[in-house]
Amino acid sequence: MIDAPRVELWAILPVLMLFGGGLIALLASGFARRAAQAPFALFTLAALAAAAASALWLWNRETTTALEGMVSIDRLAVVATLALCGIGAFGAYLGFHYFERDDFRRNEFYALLLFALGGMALLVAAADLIVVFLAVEVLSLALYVMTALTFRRGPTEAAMKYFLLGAFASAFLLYGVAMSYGASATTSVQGLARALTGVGGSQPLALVGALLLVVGLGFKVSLVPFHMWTPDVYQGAPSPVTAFMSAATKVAVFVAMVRVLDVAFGSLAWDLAPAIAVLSAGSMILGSVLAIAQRDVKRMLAYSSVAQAGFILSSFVSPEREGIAAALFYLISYSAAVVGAFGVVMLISGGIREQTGFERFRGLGRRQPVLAALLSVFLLSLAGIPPTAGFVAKVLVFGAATSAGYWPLVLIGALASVAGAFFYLRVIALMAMQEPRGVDIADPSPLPRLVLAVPAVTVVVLGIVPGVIVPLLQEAGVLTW
Amino acid sequence: MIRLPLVLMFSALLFSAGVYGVLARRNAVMVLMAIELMLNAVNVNLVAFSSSLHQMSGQVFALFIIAVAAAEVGIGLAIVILLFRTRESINVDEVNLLKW
Amino acid sequence: MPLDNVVFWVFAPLSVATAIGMIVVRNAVHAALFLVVNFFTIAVMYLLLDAPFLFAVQIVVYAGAIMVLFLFVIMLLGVDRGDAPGERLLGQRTTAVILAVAIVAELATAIRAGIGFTTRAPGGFDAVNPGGNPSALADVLFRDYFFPFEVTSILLIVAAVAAMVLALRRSKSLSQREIETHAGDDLEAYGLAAPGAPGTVGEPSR
Amino acid sequence: MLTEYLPIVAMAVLAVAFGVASLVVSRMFRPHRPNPVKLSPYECGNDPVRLPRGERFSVKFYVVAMLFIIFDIEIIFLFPWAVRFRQLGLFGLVEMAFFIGLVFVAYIYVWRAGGLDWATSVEAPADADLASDSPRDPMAAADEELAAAMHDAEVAGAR
Repeated sequence: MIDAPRVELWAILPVLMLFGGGLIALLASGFARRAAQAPFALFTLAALAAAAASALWLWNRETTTALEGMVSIDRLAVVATLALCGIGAFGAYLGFHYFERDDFRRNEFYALLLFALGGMALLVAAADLIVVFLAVEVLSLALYVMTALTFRRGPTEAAMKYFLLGAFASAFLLYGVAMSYGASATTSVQGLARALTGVGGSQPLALVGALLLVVGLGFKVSLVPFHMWTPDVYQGAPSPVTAFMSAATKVAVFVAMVRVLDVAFGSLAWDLAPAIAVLSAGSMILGSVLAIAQRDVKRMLAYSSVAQAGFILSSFVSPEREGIAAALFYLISYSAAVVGAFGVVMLISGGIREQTGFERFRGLGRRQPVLAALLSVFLLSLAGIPPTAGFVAKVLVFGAATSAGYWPLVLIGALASVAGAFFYLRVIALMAMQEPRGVDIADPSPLPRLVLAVPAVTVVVLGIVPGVIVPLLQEAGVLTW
Repeated sequence: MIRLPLVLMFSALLFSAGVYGVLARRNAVMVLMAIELMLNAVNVNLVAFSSSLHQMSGQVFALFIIAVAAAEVGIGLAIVILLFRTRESINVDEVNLLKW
Repeated sequence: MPLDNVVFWVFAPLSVATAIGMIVVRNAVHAALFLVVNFFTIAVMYLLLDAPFLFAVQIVVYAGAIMVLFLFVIMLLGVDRGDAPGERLLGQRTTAVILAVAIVAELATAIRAGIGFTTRAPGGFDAVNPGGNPSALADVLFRDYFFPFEVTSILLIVAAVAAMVLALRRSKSLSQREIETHAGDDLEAYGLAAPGAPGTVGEPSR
Repeated sequence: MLTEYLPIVAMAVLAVAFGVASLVVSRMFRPHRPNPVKLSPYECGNDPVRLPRGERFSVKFYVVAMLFIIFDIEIIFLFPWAVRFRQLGLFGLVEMAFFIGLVFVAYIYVWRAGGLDWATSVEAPADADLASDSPRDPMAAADEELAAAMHDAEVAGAR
């Protein structure tokens, strides 16, 4: 009898909570075909709370790998899972409000949201390239279906484009994993690191494998040469799905990139850094420039998220602890701002048939002062203006890049953020100084405004007092697996 | 036995044929077929490495890829059918409601 | 052994030819049939690389199930009238060719440089396949990779949800209130409301 | 090593040869006089079911094909498990029980979501009631929606 492997289920407790929640929500949506959405939303929030609690419990577990080396338990995964649960909670509430307003009943939305989050929580804790691939597939498939959930023409096209380019990216990701498997005879991140440092591994194959992995994951976080799908999908998808997708996918995939690039291909860091710097610079410049030319807020936010991905990637050129902590801080502040911004856009755009052109935001300050104020805070943070967390994030990221000696990248980043500030402030000016036109179809209900105040407060508090979480992130930056 | 680089070159050729297929074709179903071709090229690559390294994990991974590809095709074609319902055509170029 | 090389040099060009055929041919059904032949040639490749179980799986899953789905959708949507000839994007084909050739070149150099460490040809598999391929596969699959195996079931569940949510009969999927309050151009696609019906919101959305 | 597969190759060649031969021989000797009645799709005598624009047959065939793939993949994983069932022991049993249990959840959901309901024909969409909020009889809901839509059209026409 072959001895049974040790199964440490406690190691992936958050993932089990999320997948379990997803299964229950799925069965409930199967049996209660016409039930009201409120219990589903509440159950989703409960599952997210349970996952966050179990992630916190993992904080002071000793760092190791579990389940035959497939999953790793470390503080990086815990911080990322907490951020994902936060984003998921907002995604669930915004989705509930969005579907409730037009009484468009799709209870499977909550099951899909939980499955996507489970895939992301697994991705941030993955210690084996096979688990990375499967987690990326689970989260992507769930997101494709969520994008097409309202069957209107826009969302269906967005889902089609997202699917085609997502599958294309997965094929590249796979080819990269196959090459690195060939180079090191193992798919585990730790084994790869050991093989590449020793004589056994074959450097050229591993380098191609790493580049193909960066291409595959670059598609998912919409870095420049692979960002073509982003504006169409962010504009086409329903706003709550866009809010959840833009924030959560970036957190999950960037944390996976940290693990893959810093640990698995650590020894190749010297060869990979120039490629990463080029990708980051390209994303920063093109993202900001293209965003200026937009007449639709969602499309502008899509291009701005391409630029933000560039900023986050610029911290990857320094693989030490400080670079990872800067990336984590940037991810948290970016997620809070972008989820809030898309939430406000959803409230303004008038339900399922969304109109998010600039005319919709003209003179918003007069008609919806609260929404205009909230959106201004989020846009200020995305632009990186001092009182908000976006500014601190940019400082940290550029600090990490300069300490790694990539000061030209920082220069490009500074120029890009100045250009970026222009199109963010233009929207704020549009809301404040102009006269409103057309009928006001903004959503009057007070509860969403309260809910969206939470990310606004986080963004401001993190901006003024970043010391609250920076030391924790420093600890999370220590990577052994 | 066949030499490993030959098989790797063969799968590289298939992979690039798939890449060309995805970029050049305009019919959504044909793009999906090209993606399947790329996944098959990766499978051949993995099995070749598994055979040359005398390990089974390459073949196990290829099995997972086949399972994932099947689920992915199912969802892709469901979206294609939905697209056809709302737009009468699945020509990827005509899907430009959200253009620039 | 000459037999393996002979089989390889027969099936490898055949599968590359069918792959290119699939991409070039106009009619979708012909492309699908090319792909089926390609799947069979790749299945033979697995036989050559000592993976008989994958040979069977490839035929059962790819040629048996996935291609059925492809042909079904082609027939369902009648897309077999073929592609509109001519090019929409400027230089779409040329850039695609350049990209494909670049990838082949890059991979070729990497393979040429990288294969230094395994100079010997892929050896026999009897050392690793004691009880035959499936049982050796089972030992590794259900012992070392048991966790990804369970995650695959989650993937199948998401696929089932997708099939139910997206593909199940959807002609009247819009809720009743939606028809009354948001009668707009989207609804014409469903042939439910005449254009310009009451309740269109403020200014036209397009 | 490949020689052991020769019988399979021989059988495959024979099968293909038989198929092709029968087609060729019948093509050579059968009369060729097509007429519209013969060319219309045969549906056990009654005239073909009218379908929404552009689609040749109902999509529920696609749903069945999709479900077939999902459970086909499940079978594929069962093959190696069954071969090594004895050696995998209790751990293998529990592991496969989880896998089968999870895919069974998918099956229950599909059953409840109406994926397997074959009886309801295309014209009376079983899920019309899914989307409408009032939990009334599905048939009534479908007619009401149609009536509401027609009413909209007349009002628009009258204006």
